[in-house]
Amino acid sequence: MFEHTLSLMIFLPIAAGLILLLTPAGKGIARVTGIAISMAALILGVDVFTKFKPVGELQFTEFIPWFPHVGINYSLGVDGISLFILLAASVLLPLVFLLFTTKEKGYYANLLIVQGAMAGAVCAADIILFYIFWEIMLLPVFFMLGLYGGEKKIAATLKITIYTIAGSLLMLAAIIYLGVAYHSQFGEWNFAISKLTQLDLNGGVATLAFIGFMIAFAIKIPLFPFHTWLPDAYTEAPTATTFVLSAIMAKIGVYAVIRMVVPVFDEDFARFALLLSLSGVFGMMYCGIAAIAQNDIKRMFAFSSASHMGIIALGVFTCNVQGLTGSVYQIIAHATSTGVLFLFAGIIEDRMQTRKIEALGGIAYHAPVFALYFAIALLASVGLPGTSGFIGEFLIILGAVKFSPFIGILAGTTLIIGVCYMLWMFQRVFFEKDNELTVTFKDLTLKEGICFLPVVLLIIVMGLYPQPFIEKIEPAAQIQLAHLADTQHVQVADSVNAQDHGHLLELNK
Amino acid sequence: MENSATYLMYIPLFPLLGAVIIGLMHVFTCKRPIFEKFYGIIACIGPILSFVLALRVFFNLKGMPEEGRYLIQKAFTWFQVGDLDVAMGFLADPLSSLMLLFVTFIGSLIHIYSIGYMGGEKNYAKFFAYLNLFLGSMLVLVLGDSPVVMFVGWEGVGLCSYLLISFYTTETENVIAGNKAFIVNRIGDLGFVLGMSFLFWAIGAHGFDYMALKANAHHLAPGVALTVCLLLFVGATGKSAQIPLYVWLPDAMAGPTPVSALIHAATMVTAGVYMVARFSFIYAHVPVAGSIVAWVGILTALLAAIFGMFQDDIKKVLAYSTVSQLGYMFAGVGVAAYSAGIFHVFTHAFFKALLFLGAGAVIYAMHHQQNIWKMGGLKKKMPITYYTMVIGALALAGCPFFSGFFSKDEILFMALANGHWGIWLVGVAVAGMTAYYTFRMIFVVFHGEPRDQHAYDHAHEAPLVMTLPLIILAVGALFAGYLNLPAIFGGDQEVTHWLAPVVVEHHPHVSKFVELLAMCASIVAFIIGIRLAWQRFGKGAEEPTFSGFTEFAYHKFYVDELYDSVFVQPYKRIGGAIRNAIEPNVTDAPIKLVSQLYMMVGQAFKVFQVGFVRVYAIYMIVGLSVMSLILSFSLN
Amino acid sequence: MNNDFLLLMPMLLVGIGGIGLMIASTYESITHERMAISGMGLFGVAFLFQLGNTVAHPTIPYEQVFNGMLVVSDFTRASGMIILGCGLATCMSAYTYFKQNPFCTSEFYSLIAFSACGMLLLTMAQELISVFIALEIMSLAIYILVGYNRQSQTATEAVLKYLMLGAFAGAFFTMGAALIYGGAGSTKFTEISASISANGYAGNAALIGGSFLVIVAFLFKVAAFPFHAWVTDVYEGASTPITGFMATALKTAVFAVFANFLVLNNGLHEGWINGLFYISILTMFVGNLVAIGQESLKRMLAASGIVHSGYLLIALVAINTEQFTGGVIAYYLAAYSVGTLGIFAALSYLGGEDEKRMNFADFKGLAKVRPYSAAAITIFLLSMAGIPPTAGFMGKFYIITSAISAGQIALAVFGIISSILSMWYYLRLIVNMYFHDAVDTFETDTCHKMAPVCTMVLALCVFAIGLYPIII
Amino acid sequence: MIHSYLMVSVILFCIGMLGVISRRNVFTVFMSIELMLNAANLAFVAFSRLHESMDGHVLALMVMAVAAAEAALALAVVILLHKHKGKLDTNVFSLLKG
Repeated sequence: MFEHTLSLMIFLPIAAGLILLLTPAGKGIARVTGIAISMAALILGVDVFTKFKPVGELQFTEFIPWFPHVGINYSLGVDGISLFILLAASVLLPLVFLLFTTKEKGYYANLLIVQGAMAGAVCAADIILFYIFWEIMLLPVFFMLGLYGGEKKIAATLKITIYTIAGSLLMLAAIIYLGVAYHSQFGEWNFAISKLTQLDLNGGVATLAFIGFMIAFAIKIPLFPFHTWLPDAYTEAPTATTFVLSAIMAKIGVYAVIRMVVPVFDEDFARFALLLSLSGVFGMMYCGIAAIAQNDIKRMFAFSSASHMGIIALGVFTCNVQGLTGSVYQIIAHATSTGVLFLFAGIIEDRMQTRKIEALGGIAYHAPVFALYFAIALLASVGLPGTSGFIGEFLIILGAVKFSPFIGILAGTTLIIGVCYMLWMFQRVFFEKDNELTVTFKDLTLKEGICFLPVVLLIIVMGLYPQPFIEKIEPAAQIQLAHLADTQHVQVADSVNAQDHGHLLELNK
Repeated sequence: MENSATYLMYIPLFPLLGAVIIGLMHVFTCKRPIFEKFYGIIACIGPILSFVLALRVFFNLKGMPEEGRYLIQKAFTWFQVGDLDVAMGFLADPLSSLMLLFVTFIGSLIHIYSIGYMGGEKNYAKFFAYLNLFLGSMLVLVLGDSPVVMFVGWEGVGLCSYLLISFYTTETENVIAGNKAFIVNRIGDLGFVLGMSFLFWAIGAHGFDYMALKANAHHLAPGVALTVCLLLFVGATGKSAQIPLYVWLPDAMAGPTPVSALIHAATMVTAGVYMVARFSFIYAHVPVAGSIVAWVGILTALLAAIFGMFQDDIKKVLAYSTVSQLGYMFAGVGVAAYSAGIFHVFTHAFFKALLFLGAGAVIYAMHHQQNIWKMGGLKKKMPITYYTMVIGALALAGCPFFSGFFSKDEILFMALANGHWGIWLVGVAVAGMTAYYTFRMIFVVFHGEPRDQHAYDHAHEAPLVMTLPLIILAVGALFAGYLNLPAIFGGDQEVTHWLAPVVVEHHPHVSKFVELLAMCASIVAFIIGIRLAWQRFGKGAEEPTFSGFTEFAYHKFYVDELYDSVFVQPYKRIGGAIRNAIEPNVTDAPIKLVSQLYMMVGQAFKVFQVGFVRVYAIYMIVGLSVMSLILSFSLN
Repeated sequence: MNNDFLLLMPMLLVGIGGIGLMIASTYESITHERMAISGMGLFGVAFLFQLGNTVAHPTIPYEQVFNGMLVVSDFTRASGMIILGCGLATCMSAYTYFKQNPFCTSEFYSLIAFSACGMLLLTMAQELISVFIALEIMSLAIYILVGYNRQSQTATEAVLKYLMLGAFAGAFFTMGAALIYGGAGSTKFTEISASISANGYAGNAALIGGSFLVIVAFLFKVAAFPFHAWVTDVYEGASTPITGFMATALKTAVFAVFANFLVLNNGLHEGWINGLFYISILTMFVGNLVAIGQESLKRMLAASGIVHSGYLLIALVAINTEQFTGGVIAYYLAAYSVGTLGIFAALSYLGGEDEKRMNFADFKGLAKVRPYSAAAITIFLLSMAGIPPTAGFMGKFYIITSAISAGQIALAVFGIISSILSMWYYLRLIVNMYFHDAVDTFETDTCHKMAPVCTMVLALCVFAIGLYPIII
Repeated sequence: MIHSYLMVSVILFCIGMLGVISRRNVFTVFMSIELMLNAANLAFVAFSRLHESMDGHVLALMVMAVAAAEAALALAVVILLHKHKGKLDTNVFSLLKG
């Protein structure tokens, strides 16, 4: 459209949200504004997507010197990886405004702010700018969770907030360390991600910084031992927040790993990849198994989401292009499947006033359209071929097998684990006998049906014809892995030399 | 190039379109069904069109020279990442064309039959939508030109089987049976996916479709090849109900009978065999894998036959006989007699579909009574069903000159010829058992006196729309065998020759005498089996009581219970443990502990703020003196 | 010489203005509202003057005035501006505060002016005795202000504590000054520096002891561990605007002189790096621990002030004596002052009659009743917690950057950990304001918008300082 | 020579410190602080003698002046305290704590 598309995508929603908060506008106005702004963002996003050239470099870049004396600049840009999270955000957010009609002003305003912040986080090409948006992202979630959450909301709010802030402060220290290291190696201050990738990091402090980053992102994703904030937050949060958290924000954690950690800390990453992937796989299995025992539908989806995030993260840790592309692809697939499932759960909650799986049953007979949509999203989330879920999962498993057959086999179990709890839930919610509560279930209204239609179609289209997406992702993935490839190459070369040496020795004997 | 055919994609497309259309119509009209009658007809269009196209494919191929005998259509690039390049491509070669023919043929017949059988059901439309969807996926499976595309169909049919098994969703056990089928199949699919992955990293870099793979197969290291074969076979056991994953198929009988006939007898369950034949170019490299497949197959055949002898649900009997026959097929492909295996798939499709549809007619007549011990003497009431089913039964039991005879015999003979004595022996024994339990069923249901007079009185012959397919299939069951008439009967095995360019197999030369001997053995087994059945049940018999081994067998060796207690319950218990114990006490505990500690320390620290100014002065002095001490030490 | 006066003009303005106010306050007719207005005017003018000085005047890094008694540098100018700004804000909030707490007499504002004058002198002082005098000018005025509410027992107790301990620390300072004079033969920083460079630092016991005592006095004034105990009590006892003034302007002035003293010679700084290292860590953690348990907002803010002193001590450890600009310290002081003053300004009108609302619990549901005030307080808290895009974040960023570039990785990590610890008691107030239902109507004397306006302006400043690239 | 002066001043200083922390009467406390200041003055004078410069004397005078001002303020506070509680024991004044 013009050269400031990204800035517009970032600051239009934020400004709108702030204005709504500052002015005594009614909830009606707020909602209309929300719809308008998010639609505008959607248009911009689609515009970016169509104009995006399938090459690896950053595009739509913007650069304004900001704190030049410490090398902090306002610089934006999208590549194949950030593009899709941006797209997911701009495609999915309008749904929320269209679907939830009766919320308060703050609800819509916060949603707008978080949308802008997320766009900023994925577009930022300067690590400090990224950090700033990363933190701003949290605030609306904090307020929405605390203001509109369930009965145990305050505990959940404090948990997620302190957890996340603790992580990100560690990340801040790591970021500053990177800046200082760059200053000492190249004699100038610079926080541009592309510059930082040139750093040659080794030694204990670098590893510490790496751990700082990984903890921050592991909390956001969340990776296995750091997932404990997730079930409470996802369950207590209002539907839209859960949706935003699971569909997009968690993905930004993965994105950050791909974007900051993989190229910058190539050596440490290669060193820790096995450990990390194990935690990813274990988290996948653990949360998947935990999901089957949940009787709160939202909590079950929370665990399933955590389980999927484990597999997505694994794709990154496999350090090969199939895995990485797979997880980027799975990011959108998961956003459209599980994210939408959370919305459906919200709809069930709104209509039935309960989230208990036992209380439900036989909804399919009274709401065929709803059941159909739900089933499609569900099948996508269990990775059935023909839906978007399959492509990503297949690529990730493929990459995992390359990375280590053992991990690959463990990762494969996601096929089974996922289907177990999903079918078990589907049976108890949609099939079996209906009860006096569920007979009153109203099917999706025409409006709702139309709202969800694009997403559902997207699920199927992305399953049947993924190439247009993948051809945009892959070059970026290649670039991110370039450094890593070098280091691994070096290592491989060393091992090869060692082997040759061994052969020589044998020959000498 | 002359090998490209742009119409291949339409073969699966027609049924899929039908599914979409009917599905949408259903969604919008299910509240007040209007098109009730038309759904069935619409549903039949797709399969029939596909059948026509299948014929066209067949004749196209026939017109081609022996070696270059294949048609390819690359619809579009599906996804391409690094070396992995997967096209949404379809491949028709002799193997797939054969499958195409009978899948579409039987599929169409069963669609027609269902119009009658499902009449007056609610969700009539849904049923046909699923059925069409299934047929489409099956055709994708058959036509897929690369493992990945095949996998799409592979899982698609799994989904449809889930949907159709749990078709009567109000009954919890049906849904559970469906879940069981889906999950067990998923376990198999895991094998498939991993097999694909290993295969790709081994030789997939230069194209991942069957042509390229076949070309590069010789690069495979033996170890990798074995891994791949076994993993793929795990997939096959899932889909085709072999040990240890056969448990879902008997439960799958919860679905409507046409479903059992189409999916769980004729087509889907044979996908595993088809897949092994597809990958014959790898299996040929690793005989070990082949013999493992063969042994698993034949043992499954044995086990299922034993179970089949004690069932009292007519569909369960047929289900176990299906498992058993599938075992034969795997024995066939295992001993590298791929054409024989596929040929058995082909014949089995006819007679097993026939038997199921017959059983369906009986159940229909008996108002959904499935227990054979509630039936009896139906011969007079429903002659067409009776005679057609007898034909089917003879074919299944391997009566000479029925289709089953030739195909099964071919397998056993090849086993013998390739030196697998054990497999041959077991196979012969199983042939006997097959004859026994098949005719046990026939006799109990149709001969003797009616055991439930009331039901008997209301029983009546099925309508034409149901009997017609029976008759057609009966003809098939009679004569399908002659397509592959062995030399010894003066035929020259057309099917074998037809498949020759696709599957990698060699025909050892064995003397006619041995061949005759083998044949006689199986004939003898057949006679013994049928004789025993006649003795026990011919004149009508009472429901037997089981004890000892028979009881053990009647309860299917308690395998289901075993699986339940070894896998399912622990799984659920772990989940519960995580929810109730681990989440609150282990993973969440550190957080809680830290926060409590934080608060405690904070409260404790208030003690120091005593509020007496002198104490504050003392703090200052103490701090001062400590600091000066440190200072003085640091100085010297 | 004119030049010198020009440079000192803000201080002179405030000082003379203070005297003028004192005289004016003798007239019955002049109400304390008028005094407040004129006080604001005074600080405003001085602030603008200082600003003009900074912008227009060619920045000479280290300019001696009055042959080395005083020095004007960018750092002193920046600190001066902060102090004057604090004075202005304090007058504004006091104006509204005294509408609800009627114990004001007109001298109040002149005392603020006097203390500000002392502070300005303190920032520029480069000679021990002028430091002492400036310190005392400042302190005496502050003592009176702390105990201004003669009726209140707590105020009296606060002034007792502060005066007694302050005088105690003052005694240390004089003794230290005496020893340094003995050790170096002069009290001018330049000459002390010269003698250290000549004779070395480590060997000179008198110098070491003297600087030790002086630093102890400074540490007392900034409430660093183990000299922190008084701060919570005094802040609680003092009336809200004064607490804000103490927490910000006083700390700014003392840190300015502290920095000036430390950088007077590299050897001195070297000698104290280790000690300050441990003191800063202890200060941060002790401050957090004190803050956690507090129920009263003032006490909590006092404790968090201790924590921030800890961060500033990090900066002091990390300063580079060769090219010292003090930018990091000045920036952090500015960010911290804006945040803290903002909260105190808000408290001084939300507090109600004789400060009845001072505990966390009293502010439940504030957002429902007074959304804008709640939003402003939230912004200040976030800034103090160091959440972007506020000023506090950039301040923290600069401090940690300076620490890491000085090779003090451990300090940086401890700083991060302590700010994680501090998250809770900042969030606690936000949670109280937003996520609970209102129990109080928060009725206040609404016809005097001075403090609210001040709060909003400061809230804007938080973002302005945070986002506008100030060259430091 | 100088050392003995310093000794005296340090001893005075320490006495002052001990007085501050050991006595509870506000008067005595302030007197002890005065003692400390005077110790400092003594040191100043002694040092100025040592350095043969008059600075020390000037400084001592300054300190005295300031000390006087402080003392004045202290007296005011003492009166205030006495008005409130009627006695001058520092331990009485401990409302603010925790």
